[in-house]
Amino acid sequence: MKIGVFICHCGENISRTVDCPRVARVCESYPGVEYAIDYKYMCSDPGQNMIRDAIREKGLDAIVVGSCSPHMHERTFRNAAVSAGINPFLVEIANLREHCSWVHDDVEAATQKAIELVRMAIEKVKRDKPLSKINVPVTKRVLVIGGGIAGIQAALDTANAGYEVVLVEKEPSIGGHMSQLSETFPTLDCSQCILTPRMVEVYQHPKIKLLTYSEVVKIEGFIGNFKATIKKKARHINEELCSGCGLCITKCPTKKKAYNSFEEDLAFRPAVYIPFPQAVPNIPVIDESVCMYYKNGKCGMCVKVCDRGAIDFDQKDTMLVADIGAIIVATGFKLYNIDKKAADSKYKGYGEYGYGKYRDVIDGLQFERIASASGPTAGEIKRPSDGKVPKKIVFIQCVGSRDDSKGISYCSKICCMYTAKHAMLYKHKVHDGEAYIFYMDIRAGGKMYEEFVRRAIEEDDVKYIRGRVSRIYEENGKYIVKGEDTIAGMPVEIDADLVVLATAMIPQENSAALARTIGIPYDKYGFFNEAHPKLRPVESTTAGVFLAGACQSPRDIPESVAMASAAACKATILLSSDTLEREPVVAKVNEDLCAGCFYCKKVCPFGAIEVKDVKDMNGIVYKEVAYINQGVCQGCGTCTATCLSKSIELAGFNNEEIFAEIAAL
Amino acid sequence: MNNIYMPHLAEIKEVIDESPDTRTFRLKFKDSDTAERFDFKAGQFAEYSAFGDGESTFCIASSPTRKDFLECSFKVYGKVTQALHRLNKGDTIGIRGPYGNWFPLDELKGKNLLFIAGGIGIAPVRCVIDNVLDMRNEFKDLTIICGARSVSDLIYKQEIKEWKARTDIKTIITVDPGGENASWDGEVGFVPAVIEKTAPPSDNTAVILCGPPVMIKFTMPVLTKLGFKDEDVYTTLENRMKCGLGKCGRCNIGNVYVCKDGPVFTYAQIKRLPQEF
Amino acid sequence: MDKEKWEPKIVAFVCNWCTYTGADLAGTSRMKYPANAKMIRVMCSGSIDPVFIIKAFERGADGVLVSGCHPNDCHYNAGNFHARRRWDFFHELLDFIGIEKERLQFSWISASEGKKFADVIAKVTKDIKTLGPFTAYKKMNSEFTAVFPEIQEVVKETIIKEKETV
Amino acid sequence: MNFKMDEKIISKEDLLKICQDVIAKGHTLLTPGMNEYFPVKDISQINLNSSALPAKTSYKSYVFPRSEPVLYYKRSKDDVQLIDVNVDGKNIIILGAKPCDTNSISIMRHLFNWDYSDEFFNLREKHFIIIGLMCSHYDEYCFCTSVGSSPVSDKGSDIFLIPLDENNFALRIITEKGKEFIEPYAEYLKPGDETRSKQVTENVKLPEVVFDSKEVYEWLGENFESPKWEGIGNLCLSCAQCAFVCPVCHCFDIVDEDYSYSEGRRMKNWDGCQFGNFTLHASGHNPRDIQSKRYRQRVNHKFRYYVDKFGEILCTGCGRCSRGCPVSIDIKEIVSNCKESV
Amino acid sequence: MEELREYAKELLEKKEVAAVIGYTQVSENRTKPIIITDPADASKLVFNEYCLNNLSVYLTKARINAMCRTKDKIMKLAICAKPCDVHSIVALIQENQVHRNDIVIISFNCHGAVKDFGYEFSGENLASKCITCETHKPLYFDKIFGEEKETPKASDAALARIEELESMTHEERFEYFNNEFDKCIKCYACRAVCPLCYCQRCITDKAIPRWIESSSHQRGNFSWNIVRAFHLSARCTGCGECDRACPMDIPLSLINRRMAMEAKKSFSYVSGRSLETPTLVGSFNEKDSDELFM
Repeated sequence: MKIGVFICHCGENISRTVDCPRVARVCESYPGVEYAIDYKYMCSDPGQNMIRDAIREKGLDAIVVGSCSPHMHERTFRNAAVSAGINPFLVEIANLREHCSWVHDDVEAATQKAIELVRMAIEKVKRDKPLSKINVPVTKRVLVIGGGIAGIQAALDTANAGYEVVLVEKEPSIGGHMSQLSETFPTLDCSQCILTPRMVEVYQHPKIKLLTYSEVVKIEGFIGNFKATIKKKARHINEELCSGCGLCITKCPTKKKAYNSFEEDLAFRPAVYIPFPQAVPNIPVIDESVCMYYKNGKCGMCVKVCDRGAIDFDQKDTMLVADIGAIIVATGFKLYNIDKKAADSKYKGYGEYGYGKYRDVIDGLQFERIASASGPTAGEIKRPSDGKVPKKIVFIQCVGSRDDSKGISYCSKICCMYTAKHAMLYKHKVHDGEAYIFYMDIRAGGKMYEEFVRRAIEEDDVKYIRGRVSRIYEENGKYIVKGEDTIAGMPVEIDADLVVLATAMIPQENSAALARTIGIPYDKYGFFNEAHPKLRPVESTTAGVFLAGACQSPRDIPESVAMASAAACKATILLSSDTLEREPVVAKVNEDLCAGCFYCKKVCPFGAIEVKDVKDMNGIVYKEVAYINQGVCQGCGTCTATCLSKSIELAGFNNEEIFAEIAAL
Repeated sequence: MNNIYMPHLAEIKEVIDESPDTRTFRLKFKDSDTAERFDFKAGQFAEYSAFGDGESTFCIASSPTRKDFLECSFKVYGKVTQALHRLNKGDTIGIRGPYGNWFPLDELKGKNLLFIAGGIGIAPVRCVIDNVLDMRNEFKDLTIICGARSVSDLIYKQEIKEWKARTDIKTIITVDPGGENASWDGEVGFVPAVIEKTAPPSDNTAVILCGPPVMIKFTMPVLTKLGFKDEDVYTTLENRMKCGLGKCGRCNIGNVYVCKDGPVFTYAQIKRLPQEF
Repeated sequence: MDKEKWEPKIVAFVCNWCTYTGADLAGTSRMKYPANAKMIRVMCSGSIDPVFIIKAFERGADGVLVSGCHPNDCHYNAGNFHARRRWDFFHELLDFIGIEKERLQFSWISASEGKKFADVIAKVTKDIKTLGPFTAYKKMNSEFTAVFPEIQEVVKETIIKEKETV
Repeated sequence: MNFKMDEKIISKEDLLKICQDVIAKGHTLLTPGMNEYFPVKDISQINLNSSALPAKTSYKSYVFPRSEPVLYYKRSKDDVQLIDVNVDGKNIIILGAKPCDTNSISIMRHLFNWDYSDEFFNLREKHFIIIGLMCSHYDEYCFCTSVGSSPVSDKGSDIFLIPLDENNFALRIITEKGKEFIEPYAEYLKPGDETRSKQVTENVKLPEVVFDSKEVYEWLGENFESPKWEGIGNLCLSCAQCAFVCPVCHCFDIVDEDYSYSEGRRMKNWDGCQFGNFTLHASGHNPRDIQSKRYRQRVNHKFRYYVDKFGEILCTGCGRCSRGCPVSIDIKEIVSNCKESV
Repeated sequence: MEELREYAKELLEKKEVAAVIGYTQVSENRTKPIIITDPADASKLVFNEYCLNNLSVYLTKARINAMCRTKDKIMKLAICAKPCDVHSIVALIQENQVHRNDIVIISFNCHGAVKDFGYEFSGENLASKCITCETHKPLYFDKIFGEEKETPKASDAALARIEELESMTHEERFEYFNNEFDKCIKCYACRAVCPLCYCQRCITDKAIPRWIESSSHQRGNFSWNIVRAFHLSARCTGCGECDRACPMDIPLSLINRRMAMEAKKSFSYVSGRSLETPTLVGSFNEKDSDELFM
């Protein structure tokens, strides 16, 4: 095997601390190296030509390039090699810049290390096998998980591009948190007014199959070829028959049995309900936990009043299976529940603020409902405890966010803006009211955002106090907010009628479980990880799974919509070809030697490993072996290390190659 | 100390790619004394070292009558052959040998010879053919029947061309059904079928038969049918060997050590051995 | 043997996505760390077989570092979780057999932790320097080094020195 | 090689003095312990007990080491440098070798010297001085008498000891090598009394002869395809314990191992015919693919093929293989019952 | 004993099983494995304190499994297993080597087995694993024989040895184990008798790449023994067969036991005890200790 070695100076980036000509000279003396040379810029056109010419003239079988990180120019050099007739997998890169010249000062030590790095690459390339790309077919259908504004936008964009969409929403209606909002910053336009048309568009779109009150329970397969199992929870209403007249709701005798979660528990709802008047689809749900029929088998009022016979008490959860080509995850967020219902144990609550204890200490979403014209107070600002109009209101920002001691280090990003909006809305409705905002910093980066905050301060006389609140307690129907003003450098005490906490945005409940179901990584909070923070913000690291909205990190509406469109675009790019090429870095089982213990199957994060029967001459199964679906395998190699008999090899990183690298040290 | 495990060093003078997985090395001993003393007979084998990966056994493929170089051909199977395959012209390998017995050409003088080879089995046969051709007038009719899985798997294309060009040998080359290509002008069919079709005469004829076990298994009945006697069919056994010196015990079958008592056996001898090869 | 001059040989097995990229970042940020560690890139920390470490020791490594993505940050979701269990046992085994724990170290280094990478390499190098060469393992080669005296001088010297002290 | 039997008497004390001198001269003195023949550091370790069972392993590894380099190599781009190995010609004196062990070297000698001479074996053997000791104890696995040896046989010994009483041994000088060894110590030797030693040897209880090796030879020739092999093959677990503790098993493997980027050595390592990959070809074909064939090979090699080739049975009847077999397969039982139906 | 023989005979006669893997007496204080296919041979079966072998090693042997597969019928295998051997069978079932429905487990109430053949059963001659045994009754079985009896008392020498070793310095321990491993002759009897070493081709027999040096010099021995111990970590059920098989008396099960202690301490896992618990290898918990990692 004839190997060519090409050492790049990278201008002076490498050659400043690595003696490149010497590296080339020493490497030329290694067995198998036919040709070695150094050059100023290997990645430049003349540099690449040098490689091509050498391959042709010297009849090289494989090349090693000592240059920058393979993450930078591996593809460049592989392409150069391919154009000269070498398999791209017979190209190895020794990282002489990021891992050597840039991090060491001593020329001798760096040169020595560079020689060893190149030598390792030479030994690896000697054992590399030519590989070719794997072609897999693509199912032209997208699964969107989550029907908030991000999911809606992604579904519409994808469907408008001509691809089928399955939109799965766990609540009875799509709309998400945006449908709960009163008005949106910084324009103060009505949230429902801009959202509802989109929701209807989704409902009516011929390419979109809408599955509300449903959850994704299993994802199998791989990019272009997922198989999604979706649980459609029993609504106990026949969706085909229901006309959405709402008679069952008005006649239901269990008027105030359950908290209305859409109203953030500030109101009640009957056993049969639609979450909100503009719900899509406009089909009610029967809540088994409060319905009289399920309690004692009696009642059945709804059955009597429904002239279409749509009530179906016997309805069961059903499972649907769909073939999917790409997945867009848009599961959104929830608010940090400080001591409301025993907050998540990993976060420490804010007991000192009395949330859950005092009815007039509420969170941002609750205030949205109070301020909403369709809310429980019909848009009048009234406090939950006694319905009085609060004359003095305190907003506290960064409750949970940016507080390591409570378990959340990040900034929730939208609170500064919505608190300013809340204060403004309040001032617009209660003209003689006083609004105080405790803040740490005001972060109003965004088009018209800073201006919006200035307006709140300057035009609406909202009082901003820089400092933290230490304690809130009740005294004579007032809530004493004790804090400090760090600018004035003195303690502050405000007797508020209502306190609104801007609690942190955290991922939806079970986001980690969902991530595992789909097979995507997530961070320590449960937000899903993007493939690259800068260059691949809407892709997950799992091929074919894209991210949109606040499930990835705190986002406001325009960002969520932008991400959704971007994710839709990525998905349609994927679906636009009939087959797709995959990197051949996949694992393969030696079936003769496989002992069939299936530890590999247990550890495979992608479910790529299947059981294959081996039969004897009489057709009787005498052995079971592992079989790796090359389309599903992502090439992590965890199976190879787990396999006790070493019957699995990862192409491109097989054990012989790694042993050779170790031996060359 | 006379170290029987010490190989001679030889330089790879030329690398010939016979097929995608088969290679021929043309070798020259580094030490001219060794080159002079290295005497062998057709059918003998040697142990070839790729230092760092070990030794592998294959026959010497060049004729003992052509002493200026030594040739060996190998197919990439295991660790050592892979390592040998990585070597280039100018690299050094080790050779121990020659070992084993040989085709008794002296006894076969004056006879017709039928050479049958399949796959890499053509390597020992080539050694005999070249040897015989260098003393052509000592033998009568020569027939070569040579098979490969496909046209690209056919090795010694150059030599075959030379044999075909000669009028004093009958050369028949065949590839397995499905292995032919558009420009193929030889036979298509498995070796036993081709032998049956050509039906070479069996009187006063010795057969030199080398190839994969399955080919030998199906060829023997055909030869018997054509009237060949087991005693006249010479073939080689390919048991795994390590030392080549009759010591390591690996190639022991019954009371023979293939590396010393073989590798050349008549089919009659093989029939008397335990069938463990 | 001049312990001041002796430079340990360290092998680092790193995953492609986090630690290797983290090391790239350390480079891009021009952070400095000792040149002793040579990296072997694998796709995932889950694919590193303990035999690799034994092989590295056999080939004269004085220390080994294994590094991958932080838990939950694995490019392949769970490879590092499996690796964590595997290493727990292997590390415990080596310890019981009599190999100092510092000879084989582990870390989670994300793609954004260039600084951590530089620090970890510096720490491992320092630890190994404090421990000195892995003489116990290298002594197993002594018969061989007698034939090739020019290689692995260090080992020979340490063996001689040990004999003297005995 | 055999000289006229020359018998002397030596006291235990004097014998130990000789040992002391041997050690002082820097020779290796091996003596059997529970598990192995070990190099004696201090004469207090010597226990000349004729009623001990054979040690778990023989002294085979001192003449045929379990792993030894046959050459060293150093590669560079255009050249390979080979370095020969020097076998250390140190005298090894084996004191108290069991009669079932003394014979082993001479049995193996055939193999290592037919046609090609393995000097690694020969050079070591040349420096061996075997002082055998009569054996007075046997257990259910011993069968030396069935393979033509006996607990009182001095075959293979250079010097043979027979315990006369607690403190005295009859010392027979068997070979020239033995004579040369003992000559400097002539002062310790008292005139022998052959009647006394004869009385001792005649009183030794011999293990029963359980098979006739000729019959076994015949049977093996005729029963290559016997269903018996299948039965044993099912029980046998394919380890090579039997081969590795056997004093005469001699199969080996040759492998290269690198020690650094360019240097390495070629090793000759013990191998066992019971391993599945012993005969495995690189192509995947395996002539002895199942355990029954491998066990058949082992028995045939010992009792038939080796006899054909070299005229001796490749077995000394020490019973080590059976004593150590994890599944209690007893080779003596197998060959002695060979004629019985399955 | 008679009941056992009757039962085995019945299984064979009714052709429910292709073979019964059991023990037969060789001499007074010694038994050996026997594979019975003929009902008439059932009378050779025994069960007593001298039944030392862990017969579950035979369950993964291809030739024995082949006996169960005839053209028209697939039969089961019956196996005599002490309660501790059942642990190995559980591990094999978990590792997909055996299916519970394909075997008939004949087990016994057990009060210990001998350490060495050839000597009377007593507290002195009690197998190491029996000293700390907690399962005198099998956890899984199809048929059980024997009466419950008291196990002789003996001190746990192995544990004491582990503790002693742990109190040594690393250098001392390395020296100790290196000397022990140096004795290894690579006969692989430890591998052959281990029920969990069922690989078709062991890692040590692989040449491309050469995972473990096949030479039995110090380095090769060291690697082999580490890898053997590692591959059995969290899998070994502690049957102690490796110790018994080793002709060189290397303390193999001592290391296995130490690793089992680690499994128990860090993961509360004991191998081969339950068919329901997932195996430790091949599973993970996000909450596993992160202590090792910088």
